[in-house]
Amino acid sequence: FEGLGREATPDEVKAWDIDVRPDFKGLPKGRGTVDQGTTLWEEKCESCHGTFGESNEVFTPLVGGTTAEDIKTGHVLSLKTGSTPQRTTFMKVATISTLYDYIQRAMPWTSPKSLKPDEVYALLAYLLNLSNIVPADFELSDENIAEVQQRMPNRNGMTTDHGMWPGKGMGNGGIPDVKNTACMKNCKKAVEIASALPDYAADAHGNLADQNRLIGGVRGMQTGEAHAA
Amino acid sequence: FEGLGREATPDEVKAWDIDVRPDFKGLPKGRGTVDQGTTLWEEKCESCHGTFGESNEVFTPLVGGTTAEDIKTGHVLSLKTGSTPQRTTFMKVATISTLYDYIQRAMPWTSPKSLKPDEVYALLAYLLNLSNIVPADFELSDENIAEVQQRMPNRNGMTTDHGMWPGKGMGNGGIPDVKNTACMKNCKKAVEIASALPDYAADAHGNLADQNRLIGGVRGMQTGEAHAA
Amino acid sequence: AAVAAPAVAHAARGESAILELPPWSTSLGKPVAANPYGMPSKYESNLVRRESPGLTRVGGSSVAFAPLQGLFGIITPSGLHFERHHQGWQDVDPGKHRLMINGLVKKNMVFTMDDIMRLPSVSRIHFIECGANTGMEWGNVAVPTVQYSHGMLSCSEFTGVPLRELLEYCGADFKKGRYILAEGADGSSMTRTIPMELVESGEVLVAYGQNGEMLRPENGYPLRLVVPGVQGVSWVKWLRRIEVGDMPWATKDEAVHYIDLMPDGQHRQYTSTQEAKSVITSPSGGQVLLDKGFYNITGLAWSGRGKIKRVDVSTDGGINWRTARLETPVLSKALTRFNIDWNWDGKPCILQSRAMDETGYVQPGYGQLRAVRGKKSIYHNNAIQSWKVVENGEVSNVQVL
Amino acid sequence: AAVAAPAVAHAARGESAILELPPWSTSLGKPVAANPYGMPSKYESNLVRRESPGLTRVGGSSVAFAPLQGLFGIITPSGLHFERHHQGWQDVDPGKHRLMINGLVKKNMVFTMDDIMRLPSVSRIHFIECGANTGMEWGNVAVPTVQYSHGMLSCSEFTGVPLRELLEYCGADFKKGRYILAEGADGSSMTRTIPMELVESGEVLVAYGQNGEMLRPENGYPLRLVVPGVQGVSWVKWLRRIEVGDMPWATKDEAVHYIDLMPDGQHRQYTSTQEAKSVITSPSGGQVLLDKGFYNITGLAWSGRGKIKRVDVSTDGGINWRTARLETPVLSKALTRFNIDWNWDGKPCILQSRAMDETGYVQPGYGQLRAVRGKKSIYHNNAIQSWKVVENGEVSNVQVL
Ligand code: HEC
Ligand code: HEC
Ligand SMILES: [Ca+2]
Ligand SMILES: [Ca+2]
Ligand SMILES: [Ca+2]
Ligand SMILES: [Ca+2]
Ligand SMILES: [Ca+2]
Ligand SMILES: [Ca+2]
Ligand SMILES: [Co+2]
Ligand SMILES: [Co+2]
Repeated sequence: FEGLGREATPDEVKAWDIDVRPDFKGLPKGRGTVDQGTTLWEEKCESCHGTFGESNEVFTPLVGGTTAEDIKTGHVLSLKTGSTPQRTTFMKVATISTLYDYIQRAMPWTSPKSLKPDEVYALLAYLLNLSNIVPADFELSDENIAEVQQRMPNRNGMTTDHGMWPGKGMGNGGIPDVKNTACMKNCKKAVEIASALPDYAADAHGNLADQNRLIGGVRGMQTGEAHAA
Repeated sequence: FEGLGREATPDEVKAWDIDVRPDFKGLPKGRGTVDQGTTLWEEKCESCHGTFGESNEVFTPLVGGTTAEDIKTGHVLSLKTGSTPQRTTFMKVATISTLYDYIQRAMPWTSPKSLKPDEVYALLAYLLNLSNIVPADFELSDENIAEVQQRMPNRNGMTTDHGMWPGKGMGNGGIPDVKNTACMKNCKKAVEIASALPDYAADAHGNLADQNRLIGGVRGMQTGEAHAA
Repeated sequence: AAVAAPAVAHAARGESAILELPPWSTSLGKPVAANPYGMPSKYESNLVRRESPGLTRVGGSSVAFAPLQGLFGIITPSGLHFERHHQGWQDVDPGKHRLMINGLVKKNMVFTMDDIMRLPSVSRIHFIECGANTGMEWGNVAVPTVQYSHGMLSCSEFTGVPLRELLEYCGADFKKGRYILAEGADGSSMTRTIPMELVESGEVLVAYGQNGEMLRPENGYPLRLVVPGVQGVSWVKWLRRIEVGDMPWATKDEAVHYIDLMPDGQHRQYTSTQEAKSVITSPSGGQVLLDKGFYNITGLAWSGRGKIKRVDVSTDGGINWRTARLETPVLSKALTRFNIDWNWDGKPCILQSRAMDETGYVQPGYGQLRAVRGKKSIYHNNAIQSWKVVENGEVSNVQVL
Repeated sequence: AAVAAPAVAHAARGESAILELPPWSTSLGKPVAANPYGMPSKYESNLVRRESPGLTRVGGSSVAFAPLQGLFGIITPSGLHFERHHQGWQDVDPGKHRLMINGLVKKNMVFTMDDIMRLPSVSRIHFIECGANTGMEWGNVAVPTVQYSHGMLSCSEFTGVPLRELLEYCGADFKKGRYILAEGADGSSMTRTIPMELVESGEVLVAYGQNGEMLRPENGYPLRLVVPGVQGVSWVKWLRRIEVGDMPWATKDEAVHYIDLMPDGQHRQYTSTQEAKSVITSPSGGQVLLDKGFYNITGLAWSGRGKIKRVDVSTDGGINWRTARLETPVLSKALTRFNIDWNWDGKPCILQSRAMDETGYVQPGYGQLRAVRGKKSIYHNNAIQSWKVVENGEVSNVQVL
């Protein structure tokens, strides 16, 4: 492709190649304490995520739903029992690199990529402490992050044993887990309705008459305020 | 298609089925003189087409370029010799029904379908007289229109002997008149350029730089005022 | 009675819509290029993208659903393409936009849009479906219409450069580098891991064109990844970087979201393929049939594993099925439009469609799907959709086992 | 020199477009559904429909050309679809619109849009080309860009009802009634004769859908005829009536216009088929190549007689040819996108494309075409288009014999 593209300079690669992998490739050097994190959190994060990462106002809660036992097993038990109504970030995330990468790349939401490495370490330390993964006097750094990984509550909670990875590197090679057959006649005895739309759900989406064309073989139903009236 | 469509009433068909065919099927009864046509023309048509149907301001001229000889032969000779710079309507039209149909359906341009049958006859009489097809004291009617057809200057000027009618009713059944071969190597000795874009034509279409995307492997040329400046 | 008489006489003569010529038949219309870039008729304003109230809390990390209930064919009008952003959408200056390729390559490289648009170009029609499409319905019926139940689905003709060409040009190590990372230029700089096998197949495109023009800003202008058959989140928008690597990245949107919760408490990670699915788009939930009689049942079918082979339709809740007509073209990893005749006798009934793809996979029912995956997956709900019709013609969303 | 130093140092480190993160990477973007009906990026405003100055005298009877120079793939964005009106365009109220079928039928019938949209529906991708496309160039080169030379061309996915179904339903007399008249509801009430053979083939549609949504007002909302392979004027817009008859109608636009003047002074009447044709859309007239090196030559090919079989491209004015890649899908009577690699060495050259359709017909050169039809046809100019490239990269319109 004569004349097309050019070699990237090392500084350019550095400016954009910010990803951090589970094996910590890409992780910047640095360190930050829970205390430093607390200050930063109050300044830059609290308004959206709540003082303890518990807010459900702007996004689902970051923290909560994990136990000391989970930290031991690496499986968040409430995912199985269903005892927690909502899944928090810490209930799901298996890899601490994910959080470092994401905070550095995207947070705070309104000024992404504004945090320095030490700040990201401090904020992550704060969140780890909220989740009781590290103590209050902890300093997180590139040197000890791999150890903390060993305490992530859901670190064993992921499986790639499925047929939905379109490559060979993981999964079962594409074999579907659910099967149906193309039966054409008398396929079952009766029709069992498992769930139907509650009336409030129809009305919660505004007037459906205004969401359908004014011509054609059908019209939209009168719902929402139109229905109430 | 159970439940779909309904029978049209006779009045409905009458309201919309206004077409007039070359065999005069669809032609309304009525009559109108050249004199009546003159008055109507001045009132309703002149402003766009000129007093004598000669105007080139709003559309190409309706009248002109036909001769007494053409009326005899039914072939407009200047179409062959190229002696007339522009083709007028009367130079081209072979079927008088076409004009009746079109004036009734679409003219005057700003209030189509407003003319009564007698008015269409009168206006057509006026245009026929301008073209020397009928005399100044002529009255055109559904009764004599077939005779006037026999004097249309280009009545023999149409052919359907071609391969571009996608049906069997006319034409040669689809055989192309122009042939090329898919030669791949050394197909000719030299490249003969027959015509190239005159500079004024490039500049007459505004600044081409503003008519092309700002990215991609190409840009638009600076032309028009941008080029002159 | 005297007052009513003229109206009756009129009715016998016919409809005023015909007898009194409408204004558009008796006037001069608007000139060409009155709208240099045209828009739909004013009578079509009901068909727009909409959010589902309560689904998300902020518009910058949310979904706008495509109004499938009123769409035809397989091409989604770009103005109605569904939206899903994680940090809002940006109208990126294409003159300043760059694509970097780094990692396990001989030469880290940078391309301008000028460079990319000079490279060998291909055009292909593919569907894009968010992995979370129909996600609100894993547990129960939750939303009234097909816009909200299936509207994170669109299909476009994409134009761009096969990523394979670019990687070969940069001297990628295809032996070690079995994964690539795609990264966006927006605030979220969305990142997803893509298997190299898909890139090698030539199907993955670095695309700039959508339905004949450039991508829309909401869909990643000026550059996005096209990963046919794979959930939308991997089709990274505002694409700024591709890295070749030897392991998956476990980015936020493949380690915290877009993971499927199984009944045993484990999450399936890297579920990417969108399995065969279909839905009747009309008649559908929230619509009312005008009358009994003849209808055309129409809908969409698609599979992330290739072409649609067949679509069957049931009007009795899945006891009996008839095979629908498929419209052309039927393309791999593209939407396929199906249609089938139906005479509604005015009695209650339940409409369903069931897709089969070229691998022989048959779209499952809710019972079958939940038996394996429970009710909490959020992602990849491809169950058979049911629309219940009652006597007054109202159609509503139900789930049939 | 001291002043210049920082810039140099900077250049060595890299480009500011990368080193200084752009605003779209460091900010929150706009929410979903900010535009419920989306529009192209503000950076795309150069790509709009345009009139050719001097071609017509009034905008209500004129042409707006599609900007082919910047389009990709085969689908024309509906907002850029070419326009040709004879009495302006109208935004017809679809609730009041009616379709009448009369003539040689058992029952004259009237259909509402509700009726029509309940009938069996099909979706198909077809090109539409005005018979006058490239008409300005019969005699000489007249216009600078492919927008004006070939822009009365578009391609969409149309959805509608096969006219055959409607005629059968009305009890049409297919034996006597070998012609139909299609009539519009606009001021001009455009009328054209269509052969019954095309209707019987099932290809002719009474269409309401275009690229997934309803037809645009400029393209006949809410109903138009789709007559694949046939010139645009027959695709009657704002369709209000179909009459079945036993002879052609010789309407104004088939007896005074859309007739082709031959050298012997005779006009060919009822020339309707659009014969195989192609054009390179980029690089094309009025464009400037940025530099020498690699380019993707891209263009469109189409035939009113079926599928495109092959497209050859020459860069030496037609002495030698190479076969281009065809993008999928290749459909009957639809545009086909072709692409071919090209390394520009910086020397003058002439680019051409030549289409071949499935009947074996090969697109002719100007010499061949004029030898038979002269220079005054106006309609149906399907000659091979030539673009001349000079050293400074400027591309211009020339005609090669
Ligand atoms: C203005 C609001 C706002 C502020 C301030 C903000 N966040 Fe967020 N945060 C969000 C939103 C919204 C999301 C979800 C983004 C998405 O959908 O991808 C999010 C997501 C996250 C996530 C990922 C959660 C998950 O489960 O996906 C983390 C971790 C996070 N924020 C940490 C932080 C930190 C640390 C800060 C401060 C430095 C911060 N946030 C500041 C709004 C905010
Ligand atoms: C406001 C302008 C205007 C007025 C008034 C007007 N016309 Fe026209 N006329 C046009 C235009 C523009 C066309 C071309 C329409 C088209 O492109 O289909 C036309 C076309 C025609 C044609 C067909 C010419 C051809 O070669 O296609 C005839 C015949 C005609 N007019 C007759 C009349 C008559 C008779 C009247 C008065 C009753 C009339 N016109 C009033 C603007 C006008
Ligand atoms: Ca990296
Ligand atoms: Ca209700
Ligand atoms: Ca008639
Ligand atoms: Ca110039
Ligand atoms: Ca490298
Ligand atoms: Ca009849
Ligand atoms: Co998504
Ligand atoms: Co035309």
